[in-house]
Amino acid sequence: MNALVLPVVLPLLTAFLLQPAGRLSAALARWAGPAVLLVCAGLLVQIALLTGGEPVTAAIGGFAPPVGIVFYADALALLMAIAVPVSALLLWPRAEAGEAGVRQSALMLLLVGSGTGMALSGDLFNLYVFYELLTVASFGLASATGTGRAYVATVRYVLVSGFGSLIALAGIALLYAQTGSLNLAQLADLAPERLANPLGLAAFACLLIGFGVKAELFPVNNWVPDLYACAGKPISALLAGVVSKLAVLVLLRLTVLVFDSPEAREMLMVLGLAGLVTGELAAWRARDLPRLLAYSSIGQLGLLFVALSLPGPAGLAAALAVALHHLLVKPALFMLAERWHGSLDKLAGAGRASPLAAGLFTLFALSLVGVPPLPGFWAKLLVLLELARGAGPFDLTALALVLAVTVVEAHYLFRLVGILYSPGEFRDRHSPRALAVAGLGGAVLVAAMLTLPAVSDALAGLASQAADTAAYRTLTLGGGL
Amino acid sequence: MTPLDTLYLASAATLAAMLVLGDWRRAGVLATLMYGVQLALLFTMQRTGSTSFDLSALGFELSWRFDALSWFFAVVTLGTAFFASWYGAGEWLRAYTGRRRLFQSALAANVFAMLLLLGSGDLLTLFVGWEATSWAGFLLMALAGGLARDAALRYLVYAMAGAMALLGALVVLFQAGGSFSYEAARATLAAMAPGPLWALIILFGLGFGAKLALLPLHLWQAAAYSETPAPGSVFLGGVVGRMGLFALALVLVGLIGIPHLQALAVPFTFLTAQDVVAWVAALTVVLPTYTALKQNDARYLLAWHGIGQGGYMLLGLIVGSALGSAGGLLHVINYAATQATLLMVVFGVRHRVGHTDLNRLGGLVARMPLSFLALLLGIISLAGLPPMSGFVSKWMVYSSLIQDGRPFLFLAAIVGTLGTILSVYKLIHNLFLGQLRAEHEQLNEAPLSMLIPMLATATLAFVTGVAPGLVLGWVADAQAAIGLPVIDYTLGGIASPRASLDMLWVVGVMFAGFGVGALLFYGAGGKTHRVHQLDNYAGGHFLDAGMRYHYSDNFYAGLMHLIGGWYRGSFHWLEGAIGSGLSLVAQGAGGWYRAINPAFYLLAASVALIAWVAL
Amino acid sequence: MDMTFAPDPLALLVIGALGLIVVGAAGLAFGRHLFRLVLALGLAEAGANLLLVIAGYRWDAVAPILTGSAPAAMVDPVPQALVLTAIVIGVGVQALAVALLVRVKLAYGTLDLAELKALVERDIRAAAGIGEPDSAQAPATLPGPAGLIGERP
Amino acid sequence: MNVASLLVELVLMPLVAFVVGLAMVLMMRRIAARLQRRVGPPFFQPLFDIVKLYGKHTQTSHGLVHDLGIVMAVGGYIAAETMLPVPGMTGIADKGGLVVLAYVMMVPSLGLALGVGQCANPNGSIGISRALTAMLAYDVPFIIVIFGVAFHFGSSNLITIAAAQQAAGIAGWGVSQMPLLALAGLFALHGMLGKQPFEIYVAPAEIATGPMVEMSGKHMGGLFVMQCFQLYTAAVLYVTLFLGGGENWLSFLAKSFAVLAVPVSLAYLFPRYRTEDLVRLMWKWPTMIGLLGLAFLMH
Repeated sequence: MNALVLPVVLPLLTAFLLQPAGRLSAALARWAGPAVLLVCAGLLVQIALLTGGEPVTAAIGGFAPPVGIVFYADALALLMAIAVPVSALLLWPRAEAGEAGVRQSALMLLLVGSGTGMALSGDLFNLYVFYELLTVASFGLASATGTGRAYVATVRYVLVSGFGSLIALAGIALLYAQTGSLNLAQLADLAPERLANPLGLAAFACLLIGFGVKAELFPVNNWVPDLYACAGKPISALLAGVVSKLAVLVLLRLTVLVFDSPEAREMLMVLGLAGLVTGELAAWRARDLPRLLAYSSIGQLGLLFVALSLPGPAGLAAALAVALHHLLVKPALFMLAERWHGSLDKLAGAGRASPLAAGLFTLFALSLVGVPPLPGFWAKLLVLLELARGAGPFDLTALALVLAVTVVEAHYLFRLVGILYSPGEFRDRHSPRALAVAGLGGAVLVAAMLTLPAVSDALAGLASQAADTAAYRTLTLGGGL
Repeated sequence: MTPLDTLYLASAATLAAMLVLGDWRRAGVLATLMYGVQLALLFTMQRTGSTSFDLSALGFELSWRFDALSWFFAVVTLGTAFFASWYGAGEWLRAYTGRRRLFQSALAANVFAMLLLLGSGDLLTLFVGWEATSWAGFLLMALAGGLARDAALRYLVYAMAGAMALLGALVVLFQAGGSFSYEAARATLAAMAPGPLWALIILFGLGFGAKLALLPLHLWQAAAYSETPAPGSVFLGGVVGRMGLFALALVLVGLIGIPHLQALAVPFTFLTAQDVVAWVAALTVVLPTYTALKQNDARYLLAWHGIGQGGYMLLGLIVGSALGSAGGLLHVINYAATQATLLMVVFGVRHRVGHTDLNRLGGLVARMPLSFLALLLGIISLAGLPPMSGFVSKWMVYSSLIQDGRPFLFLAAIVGTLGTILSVYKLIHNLFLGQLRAEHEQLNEAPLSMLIPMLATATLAFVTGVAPGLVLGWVADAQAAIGLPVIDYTLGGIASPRASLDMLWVVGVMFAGFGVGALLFYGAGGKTHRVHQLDNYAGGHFLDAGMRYHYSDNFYAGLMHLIGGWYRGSFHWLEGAIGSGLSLVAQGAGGWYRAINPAFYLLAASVALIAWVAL
Repeated sequence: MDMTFAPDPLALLVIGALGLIVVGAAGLAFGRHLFRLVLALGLAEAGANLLLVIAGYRWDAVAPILTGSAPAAMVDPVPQALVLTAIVIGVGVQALAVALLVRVKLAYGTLDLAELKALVERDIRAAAGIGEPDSAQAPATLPGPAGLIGERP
Repeated sequence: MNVASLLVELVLMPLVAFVVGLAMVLMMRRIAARLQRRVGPPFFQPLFDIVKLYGKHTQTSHGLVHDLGIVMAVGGYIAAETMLPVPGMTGIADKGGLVVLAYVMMVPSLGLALGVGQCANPNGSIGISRALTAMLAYDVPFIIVIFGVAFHFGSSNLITIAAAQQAAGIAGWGVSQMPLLALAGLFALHGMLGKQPFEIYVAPAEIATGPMVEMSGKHMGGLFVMQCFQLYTAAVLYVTLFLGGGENWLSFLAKSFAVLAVPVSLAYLFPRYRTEDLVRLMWKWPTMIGLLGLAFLMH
């Protein structure tokens, strides 16, 4: 199944060819990117249809694993891989004339290629490389607005993620020293005997911190608020929405396959809780919408890590539910923040100026808070049920914190809803594209609510497949199709 | 299709109709009719139970059904909605400047959500209904904007805190019993160790208590209810808080059971869980009632009383005897009629005058005599004096406390009633008695569309006072539904050797007494000469209309001189302290993200740690 | 570890690599000048790369070059390949960082982190139309429940 | 009991109460006079007062509520009398009981308060404010007493309470069984009557400040009638609760008059209490005594 490689290679290739192509024809440079993304998305969908959700692998260059690099595509990986080009298409930067536009398109393609690679790759070092590539692309995109504060925010982002990468590299080194392999499947084989020691845990901590930078994991998330406040909103949406989920996917694979120990889970939960509490509380005090959303995103991802720390397929299902919900809601909210960027108090009257946007915001807010029967509620319920199943003092503390923080979340979100609907002077309206993206998010949300039984079945399938380490190992090490 | 399905369909249809037709001039009339239809459907339904649809989501079964307890609360809900909607259907709606469609839809959504809550057939459905009710309530409270929005937001904080406590309790219960069904929960709770059971009781108490506005979760209610547009306020004040009582009855009494509560001791004391709940209820009776005494806005005064009256209901219910629990439940329906009447009158005054400031009104009795009559009946009922229905339910609560041998709770209950008498007199005096302001001299009686419902609910409160047996049957069925001892009742009240009450005779004799009194007054002696309302002297001086001599502000100056110092605002202080504490932590959290490079400090520490582990 | 000091070269190298990372991290934590931070990052990266090389190194082996003769014990080639990649990535990121520093210097005229922080904060606030942050001494304006209305006086 | 005899009782009981109440008023005034070295009014003076007030030429009414207040005040007490068992007659005492009676007794106060409020005289309103405050004061010990008695006899039915005492003789009387509660009850009863030294809220001596400020003619007459009932009700209630109720009319009346006469004679020696002082007093001594009595009773 070497078609699996195309969605990674095509965008990368196009990215490098775009600069020369731009010299030839402006239209070509402008439309090549979206076209390639469409093709990639189509390819991935076709693969998904062909395999029917069954996992497949592809060994790159014909080298069989564990020596060669391997791609592993189960339903979850494919879903994430599809999400990357689709999100990028929806959030494609507004066309700028000339060099800058071409550069941005190239960076977007780079981001998509490496992102898809991250979703599919089954080799840790390969993941690391894609991760770095994606990071570099996101640096360029984040600073694309060209304002001084965007540069400063990006520098901060560069420093944090640079440091994160080297910690991850150190973790990889530790891992390699212990096992002599970086293939996830082989690591999974070796983990019980070689990694069930403090050194293994240290390696996990390093990897957690390294990949946690993108996943907005506490404590390496303090680049988030400034960057989201300064970067263009589509870029923020992309980073908060799909890119953070890719990093989460890596961590998910690592916890499920390699570091399936209580200590590792505990570490994940503590960091997740710290992010949840600090993020939501900071959002409570935020005074402008982009930063409010940034903080709230940190909080949501904290919840995601708490969910990720829960053992078993049920815990995995909870984590996936939270992740997919966030993937859907956060970009839509960031698109709404595109025009609602000022002080919160100045948004009074926005509800009258653009009723659709305000209605969508309210819908997303309700779902984020977790009001039944919206999907956000069911996601939260799954997490809470799994926490209650653990029933240790640690789990119950986490349970209490998650619940308490929800109250704070409801307060700041609905304080804002109240402001939106109160009479005021705010007259800015949204661009049709922002509204369309947000509307699409809302429509999917409502559709998921209406087809809840089907969605929940699909979710359970995804989770059980992702939790099935035996299948991963046999399939990957047993050679490709 | 079961009768309950039909009812839900009718309720959903009302909501849909209001969403579509809410801006229509006659939308209020339509809504009233549709609530009437729902009420009629409810009455055609079997009281002891009906089932409705089931759903399945994520492997959880959600089911809806009615039992006698649901039916009882549904009657109160729909009845209040019917009268509140009628009240707002005519002239009030024409004068309403807000968004009509939104308002009508919010009211319909509230009713629908509450019916869903009442019909919940398992704990998960209960939570779904609970959240739906909370958010529908938030919508209704917030839609007026301004002050109402702030009050609603405050409500939201309390409601969400309550809902989250509830959710926590539910997931813990689910993991202990493996199911959300009532039967499983009952079995799990019966077998549970005291520690976890206490935790669950506290969580449930917080969850449901927030809506019932039990102390110390009561601060939100007065403002939130008062600032809502008139029919909404009537509806909220009359019935919404009672959903908390419904849920408490369902869980504390129905699932855990009074005997279990009695057996559950507070460690290191001689108190039991039942005592704790009863004392929370008793404090909820006393403290808010005396806060009401200090209010200067008629709506706030009534809303604060609403909090206190909720305490009576819980107090009666938790006593657990046939008499007490019947009294508590009966008070739900009596109080709904009473509070609806009172709020309708007060909002009627607001409709005519434009405000409800107790210091800027007075002497309206001659201008709005029928409103006065309705208010009079209402305050007699609220204060719990015969012959109104409020007396009957309170009498049952008092008697059960005597029989149970609980002197301090009894004292608290009666001190609450005395405070109510004081403050309702202030209400009627400052509104309707005393000096008529010159600017109100040409005031008209409230419009007919508002008068009829207020007189109707007042009549209901009177009739159920004279013949409580008319509704005690519902109460008895509701008692049976949650496993309480069932009250033995007659048409006139209670016949028992320990405490009997026959309101037919009591009221009959009272009215005979009034008749004789009237005969004595009007039939004998010289002819009275009626002076004009503004023809007044005091201390030998003629008081002209330009002089403000209405004794209204700080009405109980003497009492306040004595107890004024006891109003310390401790609950406000507590709320503020929690808010500030959280704010401080939040500032710290925000500081973490705003600081220059704190992540590196932490990371440097973690690298050192990893290095140490590795070596 | 036993307490007698027998200089195990591998342990020394590991300590050295970790030491580089720690020194770099300390630089990142305490530095105030952006360029110094970038340098510290480079230092720490060198440490991480060294760690990776050590992970596959064997003292008694030859370089992993296939010469056709019978393969002697070879050094594990994979880490070395990885390190090459990592170094390339590191250089790229550092170049990008320095390029960004130039832009920052052009925009704000300084590379001092504290000053930049204040300038950026002011900038964001100005763009959003928000006033100065609340003083901790003024809880009345806080957006929490503390600032909400009470019952009417 | 058949309906006819019940109806006769319902008519007779208020009538008897009125006549006895007139005599009680007379007695109180005579006692006051004797203590002040005066002769005191003649036997029929209370009746003459009422007739005079009714017959006055100038009858000023401030409106319907003003009149209805008086009607409620009188009517409420008429109803209350039928719930108080007297020798040979029980009326509807078995259909109400102690708690009902206590609340029916508040209806006249409410009527009076409404009537005064309608007069639009600020001094009248101040009087009501004081009266209600006083009610809050004396009702606290009063309800402690009610609770104690009802708990002790296991019923709030006055007939049962009286019968239980009569069956057990003097040793079984409330006053022997619960002396502390009886003492507290006496305090509360006296506060309820609004006589010296607790008469500030009635303010009979200062026409211009108090509930009576706008009352004249028939209104005043009605209140006079109410006062007769009030004295009777309070005395008989106390007798029923603590002094064995009425075995026969002779002992019943003797006990009732004594209940009023003894404390009134003592109370005249004290100066008048201000409202706040009244509250303070009532919440301190009688309440503490009552609670102590309850503690003894329940353990």
